[in-house]
Amino acid sequence: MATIVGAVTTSHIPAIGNAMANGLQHEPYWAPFFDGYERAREWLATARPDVAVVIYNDHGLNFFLDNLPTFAVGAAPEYSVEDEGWGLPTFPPYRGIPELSWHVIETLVEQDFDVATCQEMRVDHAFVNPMRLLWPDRTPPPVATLPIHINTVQHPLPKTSRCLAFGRAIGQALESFDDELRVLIVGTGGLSHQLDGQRAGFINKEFDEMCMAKIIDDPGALTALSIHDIVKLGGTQGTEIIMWLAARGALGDRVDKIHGSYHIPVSNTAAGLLVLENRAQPALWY
Amino acid sequence: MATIVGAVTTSHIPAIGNAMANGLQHEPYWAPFFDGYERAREWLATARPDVAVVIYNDHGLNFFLDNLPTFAVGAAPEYSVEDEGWGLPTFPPYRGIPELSWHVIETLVEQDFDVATCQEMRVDHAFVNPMRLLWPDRTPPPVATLPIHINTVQHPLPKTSRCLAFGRAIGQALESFDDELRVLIVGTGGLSHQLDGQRAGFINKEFDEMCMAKIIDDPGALTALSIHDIVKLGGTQGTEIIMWLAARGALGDRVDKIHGSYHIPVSNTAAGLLVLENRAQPALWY
Amino acid sequence: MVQDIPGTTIFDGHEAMKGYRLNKMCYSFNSKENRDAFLADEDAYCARFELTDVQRDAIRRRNVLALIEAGGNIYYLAKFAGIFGLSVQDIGAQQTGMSVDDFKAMLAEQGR
Amino acid sequence: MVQDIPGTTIFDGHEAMKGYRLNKMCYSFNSKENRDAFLADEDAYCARFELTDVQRDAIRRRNVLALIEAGGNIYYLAKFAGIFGLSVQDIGAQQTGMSVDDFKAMLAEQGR
Ligand SMILES: [Fe+3]
Ligand SMILES: [Fe+3]
Repeated sequence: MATIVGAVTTSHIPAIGNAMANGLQHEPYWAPFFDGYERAREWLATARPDVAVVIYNDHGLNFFLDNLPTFAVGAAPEYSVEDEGWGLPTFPPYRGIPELSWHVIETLVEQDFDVATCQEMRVDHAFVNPMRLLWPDRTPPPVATLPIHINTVQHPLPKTSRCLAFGRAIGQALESFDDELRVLIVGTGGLSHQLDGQRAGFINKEFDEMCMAKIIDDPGALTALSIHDIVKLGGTQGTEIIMWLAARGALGDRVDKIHGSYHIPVSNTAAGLLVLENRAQPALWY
Repeated sequence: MATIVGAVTTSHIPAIGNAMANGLQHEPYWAPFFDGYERAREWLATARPDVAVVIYNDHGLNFFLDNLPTFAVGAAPEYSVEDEGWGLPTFPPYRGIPELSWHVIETLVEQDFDVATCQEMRVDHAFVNPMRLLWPDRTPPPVATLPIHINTVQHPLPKTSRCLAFGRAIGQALESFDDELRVLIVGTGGLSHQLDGQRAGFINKEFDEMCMAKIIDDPGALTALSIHDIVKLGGTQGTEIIMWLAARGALGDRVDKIHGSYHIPVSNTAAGLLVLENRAQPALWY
Repeated sequence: MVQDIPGTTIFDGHEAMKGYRLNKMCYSFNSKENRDAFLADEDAYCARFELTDVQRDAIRRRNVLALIEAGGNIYYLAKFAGIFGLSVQDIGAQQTGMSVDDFKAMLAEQGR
Repeated sequence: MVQDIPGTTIFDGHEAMKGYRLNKMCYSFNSKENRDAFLADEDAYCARFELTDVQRDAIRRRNVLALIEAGGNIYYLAKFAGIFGLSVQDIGAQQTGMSVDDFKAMLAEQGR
């Protein structure tokens, strides 16, 4: 039986990659952001995951509008990286775990999730940067990876309730895998930001703080938000919060918050981080 | 409001295209097959559809295993045709109706169907042959088209119950479209056949006759079949019956059977045809 | 998926992993240019797709059962067969060990 | 989707239809080879993707608001901006009519 040890939900801003490449982690602009990840790495050292299931949104590297999936599950032996058009530093491919991928895909389709399956897949900064933040000296990281994509490029996006349900189904699928594996969930994106339009630069601290609090203890509350609500309150790219919601869904009902941090701005974005440990079993009082 | 006039469910065997190209429709081998479509065309003349929504399975022309959707909805201004590797005759592109496509996509995602969207799409014999059977002298046909793909290339396939629900949601989506349009549903594939393995050539007349009867009056009964059951009873490619199920789902609860025919063999396949007229409203006794 | 149907391989994740490169090559045969390139230099074409030795041998022998055993999916393999003008009856006869005429007669018999 | 949020275009089917060819061109800029081809002959490159005159003009002016108005999606447009080394702050400044420094200060201000 696989065990879900917990989740890290984090922003994935492209500029992080350049800051790391240029060694800027301790500069005044960057330190408040990078410092938050030390606690995450300490926790990882005790959580000892074998696999990272990374729920992220492709930004037009792997998928184009000729065949854009709502949900896609990687099932490749490895996942490659490209420069995405901005000359981002590239890395060796990330190792996959296709046997687990297929178990997840079979379980999801059985539960009426209509996923696309990807036996070849390029992963972008939304996958790479969280891996590098969690294992900065290890590229590739010391875990097998399983990328799961949720569309945020083109509306309609899946509803918040659907994303939470999708995460729950992912969690059940992982826990029903036969091998002894310790699985980390990574949800990447957000928090509030908007890159496009006259409203570019929009950030909403109050909304983000509400979202972070609800993700921990009451993720179902966020399903009251429509995607349109999130665009209005969190910005066009703030919709990436649905990755956090899906990641949270993969955990049990109760989690322990190990760490949380929030910083404005990194690039155009309000950067958030949560480290959540899965309670092994329901608490007695629950 | 769009009106769903009815459905044609039909086999889509590649050899049909060559038989038509070579003018073999009245040869003894082919006549029992082609004759069945005359009644379908008579009915079409009275049903007068403006749009054909074609539910079919791509056979590895448009989609590959690097990004294989479970459900995909075309949203292109036109759909092109290729020779698929066998030198099949090709045709000018088919005209799309992207405004309707987007309405359908939005409605489906709202109903928790996780479709892929395709703003460029090649359609294969499973789309082309039914169009040519229904409008033999008209290429392109005198209707706009909206292709909807269901995966049968790689397991897991969506469950029978999911396909029926998908069809129902498609029907609701179409009926909620604002424009006055008359819509024909086309479901293509089947019936029993198997191309691969030592069991190649497998056909099951009894199973097909049961399926055809249930499609008309009790499609829900077919959801008792697992995909594995269908492979066993209908052959590996017999799974294409899920297109019929989805097409039937798009109609109302009650339909009138205008025509049905069934013939063994066309190529390796048991060829089936149903013409079903949608009852405008539920019958009084229902 | 449970593989318990005689003479039948269900193409699931297990098969898909095994056959990915073979199927990718066969998918490329949608284009005439690629079919011609295969015919012009079969070895070079197969090398480009990094087939395994078993897959390469099954391609060389044009043996459909061996190709399925090596992870081939019939939808893509049909495009490979198309290069040689083989119909689904030809392929059916090859896989069942019948003559093409016997295979066609067997198909027709099931309609009676 | 309802387009009622000031200064914001939600990229839905309506926008996607309008911008398909523009976005397809920008998607191609994932590859350095294509970025170089664009730089070497911008007219020829745009012609290959059959941009509308409005799209072609917005590309010529490197004007992000005009590109969005012409159906461009910010995720793909960012790859176009990348060709010129423009960061998301540069783009933000351009769209809001601020200097880059003012735009950055506005971002930082929201953290207080
Ligand atoms: Fe992002
Ligand atoms: Fe077929």
